[in-house]
Formats: sequence, structure tokens, C-alpha cells
Amino acid sequence: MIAQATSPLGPLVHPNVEYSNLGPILALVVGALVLLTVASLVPGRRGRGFYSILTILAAGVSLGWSAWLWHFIDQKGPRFAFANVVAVDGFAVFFFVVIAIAVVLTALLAEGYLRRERLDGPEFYVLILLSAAGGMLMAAANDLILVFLGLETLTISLFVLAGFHRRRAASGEAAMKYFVMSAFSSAFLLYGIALVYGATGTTNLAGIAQYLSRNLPTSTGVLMAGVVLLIVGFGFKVAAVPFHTWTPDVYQGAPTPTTAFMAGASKAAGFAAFLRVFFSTFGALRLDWRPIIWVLAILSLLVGAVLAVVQRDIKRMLAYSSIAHAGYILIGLQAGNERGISGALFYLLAYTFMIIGSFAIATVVGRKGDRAHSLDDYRGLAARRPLLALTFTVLLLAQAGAPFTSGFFAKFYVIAAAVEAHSYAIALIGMLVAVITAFFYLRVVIFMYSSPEGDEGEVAPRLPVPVSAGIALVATVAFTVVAGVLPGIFVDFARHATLIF
Amino acid sequence: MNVLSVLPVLAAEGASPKFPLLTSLVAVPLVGALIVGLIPRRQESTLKTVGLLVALATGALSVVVAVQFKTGEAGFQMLSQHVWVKDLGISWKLGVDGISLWLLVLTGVLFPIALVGPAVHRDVKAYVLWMLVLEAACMGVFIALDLLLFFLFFELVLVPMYFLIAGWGYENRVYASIKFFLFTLFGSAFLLVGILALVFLTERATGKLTFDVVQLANAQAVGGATARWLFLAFALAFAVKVPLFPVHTWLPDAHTEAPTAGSVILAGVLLKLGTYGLLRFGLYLFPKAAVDLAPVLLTVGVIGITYGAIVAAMQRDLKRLVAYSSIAHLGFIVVGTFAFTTQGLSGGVLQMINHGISTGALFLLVGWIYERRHTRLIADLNGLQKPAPIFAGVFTLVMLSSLGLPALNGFVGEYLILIGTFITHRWWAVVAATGVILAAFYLLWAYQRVFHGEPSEENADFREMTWRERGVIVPLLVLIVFLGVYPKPVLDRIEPSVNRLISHVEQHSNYTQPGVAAGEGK
Amino acid sequence: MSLGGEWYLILAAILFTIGAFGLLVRRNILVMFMCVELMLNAVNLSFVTFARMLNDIGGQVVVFFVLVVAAAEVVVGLGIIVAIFRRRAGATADDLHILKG
Amino acid sequence: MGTLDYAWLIPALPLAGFVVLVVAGRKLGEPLAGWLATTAVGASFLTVLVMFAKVVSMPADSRHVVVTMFDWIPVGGLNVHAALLLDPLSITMALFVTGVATLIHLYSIGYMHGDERFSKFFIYLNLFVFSMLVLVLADNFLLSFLGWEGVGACSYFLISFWFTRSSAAVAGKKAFVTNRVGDFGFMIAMFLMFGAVGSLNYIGPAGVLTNAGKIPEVTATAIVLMLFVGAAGKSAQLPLYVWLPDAMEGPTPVSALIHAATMVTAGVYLLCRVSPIIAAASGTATWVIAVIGAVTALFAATIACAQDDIKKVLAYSTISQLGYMVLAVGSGAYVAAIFHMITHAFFKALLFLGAGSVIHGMHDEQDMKRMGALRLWMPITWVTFLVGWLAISGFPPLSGFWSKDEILAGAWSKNPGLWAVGLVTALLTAYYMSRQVFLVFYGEERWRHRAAETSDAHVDDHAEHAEPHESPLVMTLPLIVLAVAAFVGGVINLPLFGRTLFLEHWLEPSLAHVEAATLTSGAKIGLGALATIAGLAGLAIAYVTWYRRRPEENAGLEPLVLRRAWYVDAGLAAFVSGPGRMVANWCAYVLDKRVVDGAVNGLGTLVRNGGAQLRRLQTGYVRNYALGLAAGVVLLLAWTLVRVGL
Amino acid sequence: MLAFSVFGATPVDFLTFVIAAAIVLAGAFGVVFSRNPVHSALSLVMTLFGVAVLFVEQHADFLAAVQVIVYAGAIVVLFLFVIMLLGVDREENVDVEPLGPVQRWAGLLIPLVGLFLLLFLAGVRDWATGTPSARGAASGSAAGGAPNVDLLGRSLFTGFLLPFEVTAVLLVIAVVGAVVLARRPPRAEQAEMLAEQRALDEQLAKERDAELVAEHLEGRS
Repeated sequence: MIAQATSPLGPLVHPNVEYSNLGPILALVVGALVLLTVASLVPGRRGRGFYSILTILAAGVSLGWSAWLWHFIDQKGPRFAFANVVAVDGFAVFFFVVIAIAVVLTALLAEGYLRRERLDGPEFYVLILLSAAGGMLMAAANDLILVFLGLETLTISLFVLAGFHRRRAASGEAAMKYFVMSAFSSAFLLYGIALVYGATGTTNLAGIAQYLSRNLPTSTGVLMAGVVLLIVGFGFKVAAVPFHTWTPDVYQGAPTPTTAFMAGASKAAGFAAFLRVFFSTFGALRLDWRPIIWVLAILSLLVGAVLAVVQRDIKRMLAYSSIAHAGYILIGLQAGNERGISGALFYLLAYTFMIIGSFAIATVVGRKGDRAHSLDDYRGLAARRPLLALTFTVLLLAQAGAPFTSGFFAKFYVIAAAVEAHSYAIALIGMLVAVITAFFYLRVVIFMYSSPEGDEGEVAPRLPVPVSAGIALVATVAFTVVAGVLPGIFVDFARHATLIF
Repeated sequence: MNVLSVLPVLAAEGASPKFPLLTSLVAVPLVGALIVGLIPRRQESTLKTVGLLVALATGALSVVVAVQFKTGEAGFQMLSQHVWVKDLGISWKLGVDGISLWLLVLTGVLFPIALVGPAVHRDVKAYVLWMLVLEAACMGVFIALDLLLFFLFFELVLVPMYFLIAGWGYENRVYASIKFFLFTLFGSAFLLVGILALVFLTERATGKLTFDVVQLANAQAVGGATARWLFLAFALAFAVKVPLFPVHTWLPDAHTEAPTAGSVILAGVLLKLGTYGLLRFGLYLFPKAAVDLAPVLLTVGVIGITYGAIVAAMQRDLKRLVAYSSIAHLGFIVVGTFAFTTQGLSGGVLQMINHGISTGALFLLVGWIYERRHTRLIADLNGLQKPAPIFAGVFTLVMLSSLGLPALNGFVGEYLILIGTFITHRWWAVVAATGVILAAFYLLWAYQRVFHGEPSEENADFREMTWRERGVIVPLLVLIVFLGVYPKPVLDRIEPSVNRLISHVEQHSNYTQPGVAAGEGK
Repeated sequence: MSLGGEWYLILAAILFTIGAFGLLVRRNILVMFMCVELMLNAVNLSFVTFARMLNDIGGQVVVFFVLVVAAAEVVVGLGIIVAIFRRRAGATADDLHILKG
Repeated sequence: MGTLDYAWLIPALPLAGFVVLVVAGRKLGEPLAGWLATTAVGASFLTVLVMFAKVVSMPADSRHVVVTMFDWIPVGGLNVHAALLLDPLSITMALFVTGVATLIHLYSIGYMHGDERFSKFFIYLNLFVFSMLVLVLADNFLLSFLGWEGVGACSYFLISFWFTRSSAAVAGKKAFVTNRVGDFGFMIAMFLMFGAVGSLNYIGPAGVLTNAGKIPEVTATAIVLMLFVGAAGKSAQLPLYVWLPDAMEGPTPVSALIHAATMVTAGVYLLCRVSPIIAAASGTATWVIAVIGAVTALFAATIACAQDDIKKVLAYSTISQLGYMVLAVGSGAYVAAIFHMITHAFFKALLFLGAGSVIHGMHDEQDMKRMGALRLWMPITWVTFLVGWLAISGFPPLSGFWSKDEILAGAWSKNPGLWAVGLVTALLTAYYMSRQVFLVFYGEERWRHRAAETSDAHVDDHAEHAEPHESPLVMTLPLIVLAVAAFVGGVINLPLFGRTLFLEHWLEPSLAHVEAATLTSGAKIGLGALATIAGLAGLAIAYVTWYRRRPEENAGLEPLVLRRAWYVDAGLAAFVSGPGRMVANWCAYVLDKRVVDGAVNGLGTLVRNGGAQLRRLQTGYVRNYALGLAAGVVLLLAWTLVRVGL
Repeated sequence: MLAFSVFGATPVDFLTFVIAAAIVLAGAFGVVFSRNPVHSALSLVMTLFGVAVLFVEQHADFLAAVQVIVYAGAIVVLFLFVIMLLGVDREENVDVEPLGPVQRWAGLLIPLVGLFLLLFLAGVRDWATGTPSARGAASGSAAGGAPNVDLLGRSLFTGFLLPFEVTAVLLVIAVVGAVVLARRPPRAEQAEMLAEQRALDEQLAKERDAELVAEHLEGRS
């Protein structure tokens, strides 16, 4: 008070703090803290199932709050909060929902996994919750600094999660690679932020946009360098070629539920920032960044698809396929129109379910030790676990874009956006790459439905499906099919998840 | 049987506009598939019976559609339209006209036959399930009047077919099924981009985002080079499906490796998706471009006719031979389609039905030969006519139908196509007509090698056609003869729609149908 | 009167480059990690310089956050390194490469 | 008109026979199936007679009646009915088709005795008669085409009736395919007609023939030439005759009915039917027809001189005689063509059936060099065969003389050169027929050697009853009837007085009138005398060489080139199995498999190899990954620099 | 006021910059080129000090202090701890898994090219094109004499309140992460873990061999 009184800077004006605007994030953070507290209070190994339930509860609160926010925004319109560093708009809420869903699914998945691998403890859930909170921050951030902090919150948790399986060497390696690469790319991102800051005088997204709308920059060199470096940072996060190199190794090495979360939430958060920053903030520079995104999208599509073809490890294959998926979402961004954004959003929603569902299968089939991920481990799955095989088939076909699955409409939507923007070439390439991707998805299906080779005498090891993982699978498949047959509401959701500016 | 007893009621209800007859064509097999999904795996006979009953019910529904169909009306009938995805302008719009009507009936007829015809050795449940899903998708393709809905069904067809080939096919099934899937997907890539481009360009012109085929066709918002490119994109997708040279190589593999039922449906129904697509969408949406590019399509079609025939002649595998013969036959349909005359188009539509029946029957017969002898190689077979004269007789009839003997179905279609083409594109028709000679050559040669001669030891006790098989094939034989002798009921329903299509083309291009073909000469 | 901002910025760029170069050519994870710190410092220097040039405290605030992030990163990163290399008896802290392809 | 409305019975009766036999043929069993079939055709013949009587009773101008049954193919401007046209030409054809067919059905009951597929044979025969009747009675080209192809199919079935013999199977296929080449021409002709007239009906207001005069000359010429391609296929003219000699693989009644009397004349019938269009076509068309006819006649006759197979001789003779008919058409002598067609049907059917009787009696021996002196064993066959021989050789007053004379007269008025070719052919005809008669019925009993030869080699069941024997009554009765017809057949168109040209007057409404230089009766008699002399010369040569000498001494008269039929078959076979097969094989296994499919699979391999190469970049070393990222950064920066401007 | 200036700065400032820059670069090169990680860490300290000097030079006094305390004092010490803990304070053996010429030269070239591109893009001197003083002065004099710490603190608790709060989350993560990663597993599990590790290693080795063989075969075919 004294300082305030004597300060030459005048009275300290507190920003308008409305935590209700960030309810979904707070729910997760509070959930994490409660979890930590409870876990330290409950002695021994009791109440482990409780952790996942608490996590889901927290995510549930987050979802509910998001719904309220959605309604609120619908009524009162979008707004800035916390001294303009946060944008509370439909776009952010959309990602709150996607990420919260990813948390729920991952928690369901992790429950059985951690028990099986005897890794159980509250930390996994705590980190997931905090990481998700970081992801949501990225989605809501209206300041590059907050984007950066959210990204680091998300990523640093993921380092730990990737290395969570102490007994797996691959897990450690994945964590380390992810760490080094992530730090490297963060440096670029940060440098990009610095350059943008230098060129525009602010790190606030709305401020930058304002600046760009007022001054057509005379010398855009530094600004463009900054923009390019931002692309590198976000490209790394969403695993776009050529910034994808960490993806296969990390996805393969990390514990499978972590991989699921990474592929779902982390990529979604990355795209949230990517889309917001580029579509909204740098919208004026559209002509400059669209060609770059064009190239990145095509490279991602091709490299992801072509490399997935030669994989024999399911997790690795899914990793490459997720790179191709990133390519599709980039098509939406590249289109640079309203439909492109809502297409990308719809794609992300559908993709999150598909990819987490797929990794859920990998989690279950991976068996104790999280090791059985070879294509051969899927041979004859249909005979042993017909429903599991069917589930995976649906998810794979959805990823391939089979009709009447969410995957079809996802692809359709972004391709439509590209066509609307007259980017015929990329639309066509996107569709042709779908042919390549279909090949390796179908190969897995073939393996599942072929009879096991030779060793009939040897009884195939039991393949228990934990109840929680089962629920996750049912949920993902249900969404995949429902969104494929009745995409209307989800398309609505994506369309109304508009950016604040 | 109670399913069948419901049919008259359905037929009666069909009269009232409330009953969604067309939707039920898609829904009934799907519901059937669901029911099959709930029956335990071990109850094979129940599964088969349920599957057959559902297929028969669907078939009966398709016949009801044909009965309800108002002859002489050119436009779409029995329309049913519901908004599906409002934001994207997609609707569930179904309708039937003279062009699609008989394809529906064909689908309805072929599926029960394909279901009971060949023996199934493993996993009856999944087999029946996929067949029913396939039927729903096939029905959907022919009645969809929303471009995206059509595309969805068009793609959906791939999935069950893929599983049928990969799951119940022969030695090289994995390769064949994937090739089939990827090849078609390759074509679809162009189709989807084409559809979207058309829709958005139309939106730009009319301000209305819609995938409704009729609205798009009436809008004619694109023209010139754009229309030609879009037409080519559509045509490429359908060319793969037809298949036309040089994107045909998936067909022999898929046909050869597919289980018999798969081959029957593949040849009978699936290939028609391509020709139907060209006719319904290529001509209807891009009349001007279709006229401009007709020589290209005609040339490709003619190449298909001769090339398919020549290659067929040299095949060592009976099924492959029939597969290549399909390429030749489908070439005729494409030629007829791009003749832009009443005769050519009507013949094309009719030939789709005829080819479905004849080639379906041929595949059934070849499948039965395989069931008996476990070989499809022509070299392994000889003199079968001696131990199995009835089998040989049936085969002969089907073969003659396939090579276009008058008084059998194949002739009517082929002849109409050729005469229709000759009026507008004389030289193409002349070359296409040589296909008639070549067809006789390779079919008779194959027949001679397989059925004639003195049977070798392993062929001497070739089993004569069983009563079940006779029961299965007789409907097809009856159709072969009936359509050859009295195609009028079919043609009467096709013609108005075809004429409407031609006048649509005339209206939007500088093309005019010669008076001779239109019947103005009299 | 201080030297023009561009001097600092160019220095920062060079420092960043050296950091990147070090990360690319060293095999020891710890050193690679230090190189990242070099890069972050370069960015910090840029921020501070921009803050001065733009007369805006925002740039300095950013540096504050970067420091926090760097600290957190280092803690976790070193934790990972310890977790991995503690187990691999006799191994150097070299680049790992079991996962590839 | 009431009577004529039942015209549909004409084709329907054999069709009914066919259907009944298909369903119950095997139950009916051996003789019954044959009798049923015969009855059906016989009834049809009687129906035609009734129709004939009815039409004759009508005034000459209105002797064309269309009996419509139902719409067959109604599409746009093309409206094809299933309808029958009753006019003098079609009724004439129907009459002789059903008549000859009845006799041959009867004969077959005896000939096919003991064959295990007895009833099947009659299925095909009935179907054939039905198709043939549709061909001749149809009121439009398309329906005729139906019959046209139908007879082709039946011919295919019947040639390869003994399908276990691969030669029969191959011959059947060859016949069908060759005919299809002809059909191709027919189809194109139809397209042209439809394009020009807008209808395919023969007559009626929009009919093609009614409007033939309106067709432009070029189109008409094209139509005629394309139709002639069809006719050449069916009527075995150069170069499409190759199937007919092979068709002798079928049972002999088939050869008699289809490949001598009826089906092969369909081409000639068609040309006569379209005579108004020929009239509208340019002269080139008729010249092409006439020349091909004449050359075919001569060409086939030369081959017939050197054949050993009793049926092959007759086959080539048939080709030669068909050449005459085509020559007649080309010369505008349509009546002569039809006249010769009818007489030829009588005597050639007679000869074939006689040959069949011989073969039957000789226990399936067809080589004339192994026959001889059969007149002693088969008297009826011998006598009837002699009638046929004299008739075909053109000795007055047998039927062949009159009809051939007409043709030669027609040819003379077209061009003496054509006539000369016809005359030489007449000489050759007399020669090879006499050679056949002498070899079969006269000379030594050479078959005894054969019996001795074969019985040593293996126990042949024929050996025990090696003696030739006369055929049963069902076979000889048709022989006798046909012999009578062949003898007196000429009366239907005697050129003695205008009044006795019955056929010419009767057919007049159906045929185009050709203004030809009418020959004086003196010239006609002179030409007839010359022809007769030529025939006698041929006979004389044969007598000297084949009657007086043993066959072995005449080797010089049978040069290999003729025995091998000018090597046409061998050449064709070499072409088909040589370059033809090579091209097809190249298409199937190089172009299709390697090039087209290779490209497809190559694309797959490309992706796979691309993946294999790309994955080598994914080394597993973080520093490499970081390098990739850095390289990406640099590339983007470079691009930006280019974009922003240096 | 001194009579002359160097590049628009006082000689003292210029000299300070030059010396600090030299220290920074020397330290950076030290980090990169030292064989021994300990030397690298010490070189890093040098760079950090140099940067701190440059901070001071640009009126970021508080940050300079934090730089020295947090970076040099805490982070580098942490590095040294780990180096000692792992016992990797030896010179790197460059023969094991050598870098290869591509990595070495590309590693040099690519950053250099990047640097030049950046400098080109900036046109060497067109760096800060933004609107000055969007938020408030950075230096005391310009901001009405308020000390740097005041300005920074004010900014943290107003405009950057949420990011500041988020750093708390980051630190929680760091703590939890460190605990998870560094925690020794229960004794009961340890033996089993070692066995599992051995099995894993063996299997991985086997897989690697199989892959090598497969690659070899693929290469040949």
C-alpha cells in the first residue's frame, strides 16, 4: 500500500480477475492438487482406483464448466480476460472440451495400464491434469507469452509422462528425445516470439493484429522471420514435417496411454495455438504464410503416409499416421477461410477420439511390459477378441476416411475448405494420400483377421481388457460412428467455435 | 417366412406416399445386418436363412418399387428428402427414375442369388453380415440424389466388398482386395475433389450451398474448361469403377480372387456404379463437357471392348477370362452412354442390367466348377459336357447371352448401343461392333476347351448340376430369355428418363440428337 | 548512452547460432542441454534489447518467465537424464538410438 | 385375312417342338422324340401350305401381309416389332425350308438311331427350323437377324454335336466365329439403313425397301456391300467360306439341311430380299457381288475335284453352287438365284442324304477311295444319287439344268466373262460329281482292303458286319422324295413359254425389276446347249479317268494344292496361331500384365521404396533429428527471404 | 558528456559491450568445444555472466541479478551435480558412434546459413519496428524514475498476472516430475526390475539384430 502510494507510476491497477472464465482450466489444476494431497494423505497403495475417478471427475467438471462457458459466450459474446492475456471465446471452449475429453479417455486408459505395469500412483494423473491445463491455456491464450507458458506446461509434464515407465528403456529414450527436441524447438519458438515482439512491439495477439492492421509493415523481414520461427515451434508441436522427427520415436517409446494423450491433447493444443495465432493474429499476412503451410501440409501428408507404409510396429505406424493427420488439419489451416478453421476443428475432434481409441487398443494388446506392438502381435486378434478387433477395425477405417465414420466427414470438411479456397492441388493430394494411408490401415485389419501362423499348439496368451479401457473404447467407437452418421451437431459445434477476432 | 408374408402389406403401404419405400431399401438390409450381428456365430443355418430372408425382402421391396413406378414419367419418383448436415448443405435425398429403377431390381434379384448360390465355408455370420451391408450400400448408391450421399455410398461399397474378398477369397486375396480398395479410392479422390469444386463453384454462382444433384444440374454454374476438368475428375473416378482401359487391372485380380458371391455382386452390381455414375452425374451435371469430351470416352470405351476381348481370349484362368469379358462388355455401355442418342443410352442402361444377369450367372457357374474341381484353370478342365450335360447347357445359354445372341438379353442392349452410337459416332460404332466377333471367339474357344472334347479322368465324374443350383440359376435364365424376347416393359420405363437426360444435354450444349434416333423421321 | 540495439541483437543471433551448432555436433546429452541454455540466453538477450529499444517493460517480463521455464525444464530434463543413465552402468551420456526407422 | 393371322404358327410349331423336347426330350426317348420333332416341322409345312394357298388366292398386288405379334424393341425412333411378313418370296422360302426340313427330320430318325444324345439332336434341329423360319418370315431386318444368328448358333451346336471329337468342337467354333464376321457386316448394314431411313422394316410406309429409292447411292452401295459381307459369311463366299468344309464334322443330316439346303442359302435370300436397295446402289456393288460369286464358284469347284472325303466334295460343291447363286444376284437374275436355290436344295440335300446313307451303310467310312461298287449293296441310294448327280451336273431335263441355265444366261447378259467362268465351273461340276459317283458306286470293292487292314490292327466292332448295307425306310423314303423333286423341280420355272415361268411371276412383287438385255430364245438355247456340252465334257473326262482307271493311277489329277484347298485353311491357321496369337499374347501378358499392371504395382513399389529410403533418415539419433529441424528452419527462412525480397 | 562516441555510444559503454560480448562468445565456444562436460558447464557460467553484464548495460538490473543467482547459481550447479552423479566427468570418446562428416559440416553450415538469413532479413539494423512504449517504459529514467524492480513487479502483477500464476503450475510440475523420475523404486521391485531390464535389453538387442539382418536382406534383394 505504501509502495503504491509512493510509486511514481501511480496507483496499481489490478486487472479484472474473473476466474470463472478459466473454470475448465482451474478445475484441472485444482483436481491435480487435490489428487496430490489426497494421495499423500491416504497411506500405502489403497485407493488407487480413486485416482482415475478423481481425474475423470476433474475433467468432468471441466467439461461441465466448458458447457456453461459455451452457453455464456453464446449469450454474452466472447471476451478478453486477465488484462487481455486470455481470450474467452468459442474457439477456446472447443479446445477445452477436446482436451478434457482426451483427459477422460486417457485416464480410463491409464487405469488398467498403470495397474498392469505396476506403476500406479497419483503422479501420472496429476501430470496429465496439469499438462491438459497447459494445453487449455494454449488454446485460450491471447498473448504469445501465455502461449509459450502453456506450451511448456503441457510439454514439461509430457517429458515426465513419456519417461514414466521406469522399467522400459524405450520409455526413457523417448522422454530424452522428446526433451531435447522440444527444448530445441522451444528455443526457436521463443526466438520467434522475440522477433515478433521486436517487430510489433507487443506479444499480445490482439495487439499484434491491431498493429498489423494499422501499419502495413515497411520492412517485414524481422516479422516474417519471427512468423517463420513460430511456424517451426507450432509445427514441432503438431508434428508437421519437417519438424516431426521426434514423433515416431517418442510415440513408440512412451507408455501407450501417454502416447494417446500426446497424440490427442498435445496435438490439439498445438493446433489450437497454431490456428489462433495464424488465422487471427497473422491473418493479414495470409499471403505470406499460406504457401509455407501448403508445403508443410503436403510434406506431412506424404512423409507421414509413405513412412507409415513401411512400419511394422503399430505404435510407430500410428505415429506416422498422426503426422499425416496433421497434414490434413494443416490443409484446413492452409485454406485460410472460415470453413478451413471449422474443418480443422472438426477434424481435431474426430481425430482425438480416433487416435486415442487406436492407442487404447495398442495399450490393451501391448500386454504386460508394453511391448507387444508388432504387427505380428495383431495376427489372429479377431479370433481371440472379435470385439476388440472389430473396434480397431472401425477406428482404423475411420482414420482411413471410410464413409459413415467421423473420419470421413473430417477429411471431407478440410478438403472442402481447400476446394473452396481454390487449393485444388492440395485437396487432390490430400485425397490421394488417403489412398496410401488406407493401405496400411487395411494391412492391420488383414493381420487381425488372418489366422495365427503356425503355433496352434501354443495357447495364445490371455488378453485381458480392463473395464475402464473397455469404456474408453466403446466411447471412442460410439463417437466415431455417431459423428459419422449424424455429423450435424458436431459440425455445428465446430462452426460456432469462432475466434474472438 | 413371416418376413415374406409382410410383403403384401408393405406393397399396399407403398402406395401411400408416407411409406419411405426407398429408404427402406437401404434400411432393411442394414437392420437385417444388425439382426445377423445378434445371432450367435454357431447357428449357421439360422444365419443363412435370416440373411436370405432379408435379401429376399429387399428384393421384393425393389420389385414393389418397380410396380409402383409410374411408367412414362421421366423425372425422379418416390422422392424422400431430409436435411442431414445443414451447414454443409447435405441432405438425405433419395429418388428413382427409369435409369436407376432396374439397377435397383437387379440388385434386389442378384443378392439373394449370390447369398444362396455358392457354398460358404467359414464364418457364415460375418459373411452374411457383410453381404447385407453391401446390399444396403449398393441400393443407396443407385437412389442417392445428393452428391455427397452418393459419394458416401459409393465409398461404403468398398468396405464390405473388401472384407468379402479378403476374408473369403482365394489364394491371392489379400493382394487383390487391397488393390481393389486402393484403386477405387484413387478414383474417388478425384471424384470428391470434383464434387466439392462443383458445389462451391455453384455456390458462388447461385449463393446456395447444396449437394442436391437436381439443383446442381439445373444450375449449370460451371462451364468451359472448368466444367471439362470437373467432368474428367468425375470420369476418372467412374472409369476406375467401370473399369476402363488403362485403369482396369484391379478388376481381373479382384474378380479372380473374390469368392463366387463377391464376383457375382462385383460384376453384377458394383461395376455398374461406374457406368451409372457416368450416366447420372457425368452427363447430367456436365452436359456440355460431356458432349465435348465424348470422343475421348468413346475411344476409351472402344479400346476397352477390343482390348478386353483380346486379352480375355488369352487368359488361362476361367474366372479371369470372364473378368476381362466384363471389361469388354462395360466398354459397350460406356460407348452407348456417350452416343447421346435415345437408343445408345437406353441400350446402355439395359446393358447394365443384362451384363449383371449374364456375367453374374457366368461367375456363379465358374464358381460351381471351382467347387467341384478346385481349379479355375482352363487347362485342367475338358469334356465337362459329357458328365454334366445340363450344366453345359446352362453354361451355353449364359454364354450365348453374354456374346449377344439375338433373342437373349445381351443382344438387345448391345444392338441398341451400337445402332445408337452409329447414328452419331459412326466409326466408333464400327470398331465397337468388332467386339461382337471377338466375344464369340473367346467365349466359344473357352467353352470348347472346357466343355468339349473327351473328358480326362478327373473330369469324367464331374458332378451334374444339383437341384439347389438349378433353383438358383433358373431365375437368371428366365430373365436372360425374357429380356431378350420381350424387353419392352423395361425399355418403356427407361426411355422417358433417357430422353429427359438427352434433352437436358441438348438444352445445355449445342448438341442436337439426330431426328432419326429421336423418332422424328416418321 | 548505450550502444545501438542492433549490436546486442546480432550478438544474440550469433550466440543462438553457436548454441544450435553445439546441439547439432555434440553427443553428450548434458552438453547438448547446455547448448539449449545458450540459445535461451540468446533469446533473453534479444528480449531485453527489444525491451530497451521499444522502451517496453514487457520484454523484460518475458525474460523472467523464460528463466522460470528454463529452471523447470532443467529440473525435469536432468531428472530424465539421471533416470536413464543411472541404470545404464558404464555408459556415457551419449545420444540414444534404440527407437528409429 | 383371318387365315393369315395364324401365320405365327409357322415358327411357333417348331419352337413348341423345341420347348417340349428341352423339357421332356430325354423322357420321350429314342424314336418318339424324333417323331415329335418331325411332326412339329411337318405341321409347320402344312401351315405354310395353307398360307401359300391363301396368298395365291389374293391379287398379285396385295400379296404382302404383315402379321404383328408384339413390340420387340421400341426405343425412340427405332421401333422393332416381332412381326411376320408374308409375301411370295418369304412363303417360297418357308415352303422349301419346311419341306426339306421335314424330310431331313424323318431321315434323321433313322440316321441318328442309337446315338445316346438322340433327343438332343432333334432339339437343335427344331430350334434350327424355328430360327430359319424367323429369318425368312421376319418383317424387318432385325428380326431376320435374330433368325440369322439363331441358325448360326444351331449350326454351331450341330457341327459340334459330337463334341468329344475335338475336330468337331473346333469346326463348330470356327463356323460360329466366321459367321460372326459376316454378321458384323449385316449389323453395320442395318445401322446404315436405320440412319438413312429411320426404320428397319422391310415394307410399309417407312420400310427400308419401300424407301430404297430415296437412299443416296453411296449409302446404298455401302449397305449392299455390308449386307454382302453378311451374306458371304452365311453363304460361304470368298473369303468367308472356310467354315463350311469343316462344318462337315456334323452329322450328315445336318450337312444336308443346314449346310446345303437352307441356312447357307440365307445369304442369297437376303440379297434377293434387298434387291430394291441393290437397284439403288451403284454398279460397283453388283460387280463386286457377281465377281465374288463367279470366283467362288470356280475356286470351290477346283478344290472339289481333288477331295477324297465324300462329304468334303459335296461341301465344296455347295460353295461352288452358292457361288452360282451369288453370281446370279450380282447379275440381277434374282429369280434365277431363287430358282437355283430351290433346285439346289433338292439335289444337294439328296446328295448329302445319299452320302449319309452311304456313310451309314459303310459304318462311318467317309473316304471315297475306300468305297466302290456300292451300287450292288445300296440300290436305292445308288439310283437316287444318280438323279442328284445328273441334276447338279446340269443335264436336261433335270431341275439343275434349268436353274443353272437361267444363271448362265443372266451372267451372259451381265458380262460374257462371268458367263465363261460359270461355264468352266459347270464343266468342273460335272467332272467332280462324276468322279464321286464312279468312286463310290462303281469300280472295285476297295472297302474290303480296309476291312482286312483294320481287323489285323485292332478288333474293330465294325469288322464283324463290314458288309455295306442299304439304309432303312425312314432314310430311303426322303431320298426317293427328294430324287423326284430333283428330277422334276425344274417345272416351277420352265422357260419354255412365258406362262410357265411360274416362279418368276410369283416372285415378281417381291423382287426389284432389273432391266437386263433380254436374250432371244435362240441365244438362250445356244447357251443351254453349250452348258450341256460342258457338262458332258466333264462327265467324259471323269469317265475316262475315274471309271476306266483305278484311283491310284489318277494321282496327277489331284495336285496337292487342290487337295489342300489352295492352302487357305493352313494359311489362316498359321496366321491365327502365329502373328494373331502373338499379338493377343503380347496384349495379355506384356501390355496388360507388365506395362499397365506393372505401372500400377510400380506405383505401390515406389511408395514402399520411398518409405524404405525415407526411413533411413529416421536414424534414431537426436542430433540428426535436430539437424532436420534446423534445416527446416533455414529453408523456411530462405523462402521468406526470397518472398520479402533481398 | 564525453567528447566523442563510438557508434553512437560512450566509449565506456562500447568497451563494456565489447568485453562482455567477448566473454559471452568465449564462454559459448567453451561450452561447445570442451571435451569435458565439466569444462562446458564452467564455460556456460562465463557466458551467463557476460549476458548478465549486457543486461545491466541495458537497464535490466533485476534480471541481471536473477540471471546470476538463478542461472549461474542454481542451474549450472544442478548441471555439475548431475555430471558428478553420473560420473561422466570424463572426456568424450569421439570414436564411439562418430558424428560423421555430414552431421559435422551440416551442423556447422546450417546454423551459419540461418544466421546470415536472419541478418539479411533484419537488414542488419531494421530490428525493432514495433510501436515503442506500448506498455510502459523499461528504464528508470524514462519511466519517471521508478526502479526497474518496481516496473517489473508492477507488470507481473497486473498485465502478466495470469502468466505469473501459471509459473506456479510449472514449478509444481517440475517438482512432481523430479520426484517421479528420480525416485528409486521400492526395494522389492528393484531385483525384478533389473531382471526385467536385462530381459528387455536382450530382447531389444535381438530385435535390433533381426532388424539388421532384415535390412541386410532387404538391401540385397
